[in-house]
Amino acid sequence: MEYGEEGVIKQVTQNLKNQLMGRGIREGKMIRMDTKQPINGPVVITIDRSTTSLGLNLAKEISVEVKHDDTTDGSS
Amino acid sequence: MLDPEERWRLIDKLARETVEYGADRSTIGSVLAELTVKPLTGIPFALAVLYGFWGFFDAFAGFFTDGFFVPLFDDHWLPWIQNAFPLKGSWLYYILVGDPEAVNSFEALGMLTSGVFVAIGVVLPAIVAFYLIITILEDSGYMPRLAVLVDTVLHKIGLHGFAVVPMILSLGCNVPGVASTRTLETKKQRFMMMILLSVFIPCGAQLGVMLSLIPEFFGYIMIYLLAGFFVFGWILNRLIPGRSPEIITDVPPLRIPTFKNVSRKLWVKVKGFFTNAIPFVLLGVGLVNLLYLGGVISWLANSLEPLFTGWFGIPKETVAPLIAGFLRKDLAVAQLSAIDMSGFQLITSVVIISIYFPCIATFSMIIKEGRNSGGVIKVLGGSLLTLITVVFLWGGLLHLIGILLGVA
Amino acid sequence: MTILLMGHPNVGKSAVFNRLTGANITESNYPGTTVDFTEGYAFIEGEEYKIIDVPGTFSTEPKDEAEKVALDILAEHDDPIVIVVIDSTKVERGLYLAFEVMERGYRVLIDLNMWDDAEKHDLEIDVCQLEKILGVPVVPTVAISGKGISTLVENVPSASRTDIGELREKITNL
Amino acid sequence: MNRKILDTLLALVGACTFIPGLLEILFGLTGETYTWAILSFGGDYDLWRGLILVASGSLFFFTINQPISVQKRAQAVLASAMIWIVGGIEILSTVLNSIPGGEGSWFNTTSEFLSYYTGPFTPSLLLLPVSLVLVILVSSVEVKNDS
Repeated sequence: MEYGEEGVIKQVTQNLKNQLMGRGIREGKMIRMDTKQPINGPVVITIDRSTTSLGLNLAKEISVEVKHDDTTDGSS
Repeated sequence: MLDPEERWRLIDKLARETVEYGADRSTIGSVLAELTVKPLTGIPFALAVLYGFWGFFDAFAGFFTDGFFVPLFDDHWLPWIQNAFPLKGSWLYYILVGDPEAVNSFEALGMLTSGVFVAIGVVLPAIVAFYLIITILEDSGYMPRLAVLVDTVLHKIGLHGFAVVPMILSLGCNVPGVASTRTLETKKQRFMMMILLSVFIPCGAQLGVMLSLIPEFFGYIMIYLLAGFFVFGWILNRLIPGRSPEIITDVPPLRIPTFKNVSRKLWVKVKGFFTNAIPFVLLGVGLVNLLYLGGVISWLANSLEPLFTGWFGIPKETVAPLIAGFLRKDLAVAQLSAIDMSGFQLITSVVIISIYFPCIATFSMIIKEGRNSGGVIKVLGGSLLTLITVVFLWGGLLHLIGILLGVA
Repeated sequence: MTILLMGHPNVGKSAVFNRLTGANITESNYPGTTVDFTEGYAFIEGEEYKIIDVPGTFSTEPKDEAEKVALDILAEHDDPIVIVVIDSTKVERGLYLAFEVMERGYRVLIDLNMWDDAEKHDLEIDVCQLEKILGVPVVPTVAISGKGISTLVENVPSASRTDIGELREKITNL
Repeated sequence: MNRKILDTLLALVGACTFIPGLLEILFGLTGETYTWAILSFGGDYDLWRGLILVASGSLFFFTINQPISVQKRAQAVLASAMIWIVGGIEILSTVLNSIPGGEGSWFNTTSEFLSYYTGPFTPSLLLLPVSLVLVILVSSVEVKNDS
């Protein structure tokens, strides 16, 4: 998923689910990538108007269906 | 108990019934909130914030310490207690009052003179200034942004974006820096941070003396120390077992902090510091005096001499300031500048003063906080081991660089 | 009687705490941990309550030391009243925690804090209906300015337990 | 006020921030001090002040040519905030330096106290009121096509 993009969360790994359930990061939610820090730094995402920052490797455990004009890409 | 999936299902349904979202308009606040966490705009702004932090500390602590506490202690308290305290010449006088001839409170070295002066006159204003800014940064919601911005670099050495707090604090005084390592997540991170801080981050008093006595070398010394911070951070990260989890943090909206909340938090923090840390500082001063009286320190000075001249390439006279550095690093730097040596030797000895041992107050704090980071023995043993390695390698390396450059 | 203030970090929990308590507050270290928490006292309808500002937590399934402490504090008090402080602009997340606390059978009072932010974002929350469905008092507040705090205090004695099975049915039938 | 005037102002303030910033970096690196009229360069940490001013000036330039929007406003506010931090610290340290008396007395005499406020001043201090006015202007301009 690239900077500035929006999408719908398709899947969250169980490991991450355990850590993030209380923060509202869950499947079926709209997600927006706010920023990505350079050289593999953490990413900043917004879900339900709450903004969270995650280490890049953690963020990779969320797969997102990116909302383009044609919805196809499903990478993280 | 419900399982999380079902809980969310119910909540989503409930929210659909009771909550109605308007259009998500961007306000100046929300755009600012975004700009401060984007690298391109956020990093320059973070620089400004850090400058403000440092500038405020400098002005505030300088105002109280140099403006009022130094004259108060040097001109009134010190001469009074030197005369008023009975038993001049006894060991008790030496421990509590120190040198009867001393004309400033830094050099008297007694518990009631230097000890009280350092605790109240130097550390307290610094603590108030630092906690004030930290509280404002926390309450405004800026702190997590700063943490996110620096996480990129700090995670490479196994630390966390939030490790930036102890780092900044330590530049003022290592004591609150060590105290604030408790905000880090794992034992490994706390342990690493304590060691790196106390070894490589020079404190405010020391920075001040360095700037006024040897401004021409200041930059080199700082670069060498900072390089050490990251090199040894990287090494420690490989060596120490334990997790260094990736950052997960909320980035809350920016808010204007209220006076009442800030002042209340500040009061609670300062009160806690008073009761927890200040007794340690006083006890530390007393302990060093006992060691002096027992001849331990002069014995150390003599036996360490060959090491200094051989391995580090600095004159043997530096041993005395190094011992003093255990109590006050700024004092040690000041004493060094009076010794006749080459510029490079001066750089080397200042670097060694910085890294060779945390000052007694910091040391006491490490013992105190060590309990929470894997036990005092482990932390103390670990830090001593690391310290010795660091001093040998990093100090020796500097000597080697000097030889290669042909200046040592 | 003990009142526990629980909620996510950054929901203005300590502002609520400051509004509720008097001058006699202490910050202490939770034994055996690096986590600090704050305690204070308040008189509500002639009765003295001990109020604890529990460290910020996202869920009652602890993920880190602070959350573990939060859970320990919750467990070690005998039938406390739990005020769940929620950021009004992030109701869902807050309710998740509130549900978890209610499922554990505690007496709960929900504080929809930062209500002014919600208004600024054109967010409308039907407090009455929320109250009716959840079966616990729900009070909107703006702790920074003190708005709604007196209503919150009045509602402390009416904090109540909710049967989670019933709640599930109610919501499913909505 | 229309966008052209506003952009001209932004460019002007941007330049007035950027150029002194560059000079401060220069003086910070050489360690010299230099005074011109009521402007002074150099002193402790001048390099850092310079870096911040340059960044702030760049951000002002960046806002030019954007349609008037919340984005543009926020960027101008952020750029100004950087000036305010540097300038504010300057004011604070001047005030705090002027009060204690040093040798012999607790407080300064009135004349010595006042001598702290006659300048010369650093660029950020002089820019502070300018950027304050600018922010008020930017905020007062009506936002068209808010999205």
